[in-house]
Amino acid sequence: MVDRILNRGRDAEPSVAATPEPPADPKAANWARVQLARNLRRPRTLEFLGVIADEFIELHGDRVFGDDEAIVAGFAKIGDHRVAVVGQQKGADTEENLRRSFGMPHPEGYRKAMRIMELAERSGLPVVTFVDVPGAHPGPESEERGIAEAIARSVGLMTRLRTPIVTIITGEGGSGGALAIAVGDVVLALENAVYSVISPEGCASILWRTADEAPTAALAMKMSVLDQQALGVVDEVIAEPPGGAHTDHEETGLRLKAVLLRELDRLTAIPLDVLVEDRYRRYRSLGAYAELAGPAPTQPVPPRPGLADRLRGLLEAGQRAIPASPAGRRDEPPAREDV
Amino acid sequence: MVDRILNRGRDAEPSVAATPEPPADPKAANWARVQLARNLRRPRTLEFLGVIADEFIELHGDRVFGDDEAIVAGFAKIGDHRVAVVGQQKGADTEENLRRSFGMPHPEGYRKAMRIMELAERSGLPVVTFVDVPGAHPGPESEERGIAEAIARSVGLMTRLRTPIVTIITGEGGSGGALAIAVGDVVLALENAVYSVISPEGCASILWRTADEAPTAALAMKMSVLDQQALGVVDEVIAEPPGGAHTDHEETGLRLKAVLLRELDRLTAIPLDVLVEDRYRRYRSLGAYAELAGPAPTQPVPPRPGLADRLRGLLEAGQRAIPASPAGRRDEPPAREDV
Amino acid sequence: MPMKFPTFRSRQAGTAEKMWTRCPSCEEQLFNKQLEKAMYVCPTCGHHFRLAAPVRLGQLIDDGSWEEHDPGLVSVDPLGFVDQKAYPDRVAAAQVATGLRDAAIWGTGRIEGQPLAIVVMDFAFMGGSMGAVVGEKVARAAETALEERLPLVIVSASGGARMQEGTFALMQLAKTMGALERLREARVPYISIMSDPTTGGTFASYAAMGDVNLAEPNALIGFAGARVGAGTIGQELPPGFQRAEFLFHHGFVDRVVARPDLRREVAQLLRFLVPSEPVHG
Amino acid sequence: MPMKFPTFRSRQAGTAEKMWTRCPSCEEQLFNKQLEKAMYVCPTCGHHFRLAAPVRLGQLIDDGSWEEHDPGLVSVDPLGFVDQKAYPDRVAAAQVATGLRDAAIWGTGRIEGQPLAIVVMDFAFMGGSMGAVVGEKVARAAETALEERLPLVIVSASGGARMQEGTFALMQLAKTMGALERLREARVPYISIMSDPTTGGTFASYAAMGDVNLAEPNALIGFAGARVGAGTIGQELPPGFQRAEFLFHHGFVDRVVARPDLRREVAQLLRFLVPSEPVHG
Ligand SMILES: [Zn+2]
Ligand SMILES: [Zn+2]
Repeated sequence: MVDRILNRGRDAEPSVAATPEPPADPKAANWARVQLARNLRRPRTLEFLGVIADEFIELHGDRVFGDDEAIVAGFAKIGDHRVAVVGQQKGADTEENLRRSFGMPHPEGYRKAMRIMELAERSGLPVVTFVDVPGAHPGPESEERGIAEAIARSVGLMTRLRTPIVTIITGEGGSGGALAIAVGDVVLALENAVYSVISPEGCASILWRTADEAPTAALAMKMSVLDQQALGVVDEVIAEPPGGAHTDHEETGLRLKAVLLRELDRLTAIPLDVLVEDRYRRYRSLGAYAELAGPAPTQPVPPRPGLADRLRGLLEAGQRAIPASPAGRRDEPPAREDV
Repeated sequence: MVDRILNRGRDAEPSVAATPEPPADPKAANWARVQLARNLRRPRTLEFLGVIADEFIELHGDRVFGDDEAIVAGFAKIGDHRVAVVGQQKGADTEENLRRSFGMPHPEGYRKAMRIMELAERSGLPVVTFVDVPGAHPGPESEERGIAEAIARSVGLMTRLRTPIVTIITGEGGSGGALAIAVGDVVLALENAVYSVISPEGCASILWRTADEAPTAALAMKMSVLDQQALGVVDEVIAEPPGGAHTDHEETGLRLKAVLLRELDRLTAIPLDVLVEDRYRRYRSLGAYAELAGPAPTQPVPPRPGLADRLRGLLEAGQRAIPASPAGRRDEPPAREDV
Repeated sequence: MPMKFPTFRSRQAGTAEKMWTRCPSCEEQLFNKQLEKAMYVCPTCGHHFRLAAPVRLGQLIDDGSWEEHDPGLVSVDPLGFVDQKAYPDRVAAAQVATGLRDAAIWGTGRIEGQPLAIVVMDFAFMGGSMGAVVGEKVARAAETALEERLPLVIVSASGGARMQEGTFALMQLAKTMGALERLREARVPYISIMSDPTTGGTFASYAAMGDVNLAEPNALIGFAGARVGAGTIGQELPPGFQRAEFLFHHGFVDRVVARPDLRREVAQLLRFLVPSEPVHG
Repeated sequence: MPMKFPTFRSRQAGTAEKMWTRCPSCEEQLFNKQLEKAMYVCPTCGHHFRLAAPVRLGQLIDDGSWEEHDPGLVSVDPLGFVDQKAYPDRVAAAQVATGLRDAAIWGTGRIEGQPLAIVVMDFAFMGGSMGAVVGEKVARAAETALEERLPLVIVSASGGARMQEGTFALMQLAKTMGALERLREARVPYISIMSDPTTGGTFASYAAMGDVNLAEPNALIGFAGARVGAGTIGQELPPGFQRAEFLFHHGFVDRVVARPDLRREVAQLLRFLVPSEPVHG
């Protein structure tokens, strides 16, 4: 298995095509990062393991429906640490990409991840997750088999898992499909990775009414991990080799490994009760709001119907009860993110 | 819902066709019971609830794949007891029978049952199960979606569930498909119910090479619940009205209700630690074996291959390594039960 | 950076004379008074209209039992987000239009005498989108429910996470699920009620995870936008895709409940879910 | 009612001159010595022959580390079961043919130096059927593993529950699962290895429930008999139905492991599954 990984690593050695220098204009520079994050030759979980792991044994199956190859999971020995690994995997070629649904997990992938994380908890193994998920698979079967339930359950499990969790955003961190394997005690990121609540194309098509404004949306969402670090969503950014991670898997992996081992040393020394409470606090405190004094502006709650003569309130409410047309309803801006 | 149940109850009022007196010959008498247990007008979970429950609210879905209508689950108020109910349901007509797969649960049914039992544990509700399962659904999708895993998991859950469990074998208790909802602190049974490790037809076709010997197999397996009570697998048998349960749902339900309430009163007074330990012991002690003194007859374990010159042992083992032909392999008597 | 406090105008201003509403499903013209008496369910075709949060509360809880908590929570603009409109302007407009400070309100009340903590979302406020305020209210509701061992009910009506707050909005999935997991471990029951629509990150967090999941008939419930689902994958969508009955069929909704039955069913479920005496662990 | 102690004849009696075995898959005639060196995997087509329990142990555990437990457990005849043959006669014949007292043996040993409790089933003993003795041995192995915090490995080779013991055989599902659930709660790891065949009640209890499930290539693994699956339902069976690779594809097997790799992989898994220091709960 390790051999295979190493081969994969070699398959994806630096390409002759050098990456362009990031332009000066902030929007263009930011968009250039998005392109680097999406580079097809960027290392994924198995490529990283090929560089940083001395041992890896993959485990398969969700014990319910199937085995989703968009998510790889198993046990690895990294330095002196035995850990459980969960990460996304794209293909090195089209055939493999189809097998791995282009790295977009189905519910089975998240259910496999949960099974391995629970096993890690029982075995006292820290969990390391590699996140490069453009989004959960958006197909009908994905919805039929409960993609939202799987994401919610996995996020919930990770908030309470009684073992250290190190999450590394290595490429695209897209929406709930990424967060489902990205709730950690510490969130690391590679320099050119991105993290956002919705794809810039999706955001642009909803808020700007055209996907062409994706670079504008990407900048507005501050999706570069350097911006995310400033916001506290990402804890540490790991510098990539010049030209980007895809140009040197080995060097990228070694830089990542150094930070990962340091964090594993640190986290495994923390008592579990403290660790899990700190993790809860970390996510409990993310997000910004203000708190005003004074009475609630909320209108009085009308009594339940059947009790008579409160026409005024009823009329007011009546106005509010008019839904958008079914057509418009699907994407009333600014209502929703997509995968 | 309760209304609907009551209607179902009425649908199945005594039929004009009186049931034949059970013959004297033990094999025929035993077989007559099997026929009564399989009577199409026999009450199922919803019919029983219509008679014994003051309230019932059904819950649906396994949160993974679907909702299996061969299993009904929900909350019921029976006497002064609020309980969770899990039970099998057949149809009152062909359309409903198809919808409910003729009472043969798929994995989704057992996963729904587990979800409701875990919810009952969290809410401090006792669990009551109604068992009339000829077997788990034997179709390919059932295997594809893990019928064996679902049965094993459900059996395991019931052995440790921290709330009282009363199981009632009301009709056919067939194999693992029945046991998956039949692990209880107390196992009650209706007089004409049957309980077996395999259907008599399946047993006969394997051991007697013809399904025609089903009545012989039924007697040999001691599948009547009176025999099962003697073996300690069933704790108490509830007398049915003359002619069988199908002739009088109301009377059958009332007799069942009296015993059920008595057991709920008794079990809810037992501390949970004691209850769960007693349940473990109950199943830990089922089964008969002898223990001989003296050395193991087992031949010495041969060393791992690669170490040379132990031809004799190798030859011996070699003889043993010859498999049956793939054809014969499927049912080498007396190897296996079927669903 | 707290926002300037908006001045609230009555919702009826300039609309007082409008007495009729057209059903988007059967096109029937309905007298608002009659519609309200019918709990905003079309008497002709059964279409369930979307509800203002106060109206939803009025339909669910006992008269006079409502006490709102944390009414002062308001959104800020952490990213300085501007699309065709500045985020603060969108918020202010929504506040004026709805009389709410954000897309959810939470408080304590009673249903058929049983105390509970309840969160109600309002789709009219920026599509019921979940930002830090909605996440904070859900988390505080869950934490209060745990402390006081009150059952929790959340009525969802939301298009998902609020894009204008970027990953902060996404992080609300972890914030709310963390609080709900603690509630579950403490064996305090939680009922999720999904109304039209419940999609995206809202469905992929607390809405999907009730001990019991209820949904209103024909409510749109899904994760990915149908355009995405069909578009990017180019598959045909199954009939009734992402509707309440579809979710029920696939095992993710316990019961599809018509609005007139909702209060009674929630009350009945609470009588089973709330342990009479503390469960001896 | 203990049975009369059978006299054991050597397995090779009357077969000593037989030096060749025909591969049922590729029909190749294989020299037994060569076959054994190849761990009873056909060098030509990779067919995995069924193994005698002692041979399986010899392939898996460290030389000289095996210590059998509870060798004295033997089946009795609780139902007085007689089909075309009396149950006690079938047992006695199986004992003579296999040199085992029943379809499973259990004990303690080491794999690459790591101590473990291990149960090995033998299909040659009445189709590896699970009666009270097999259930008792699995339960004692699990209880010992819990007390001594030894990882548990079970190698299944079984057609399912033993019909001749009726519901007592069925109850072994609950007996074994009860013990395994306690093992799981105590965080002692359990690896299930499924060899050809693992079906019926054996698959529907401990075999399906490993923390890690391994299976040998092309092993028959399923619950219902294929005849039943096809026959009673009248559906066509998917390709590879109920084979190890089919179970892997459907998410119920972690790895399909060729026999020569099995010992190494189990040892590797144990190094991850066995907590180095006790997990602070
Ligand atoms: Zn209408
Ligand atoms: Zn061969």
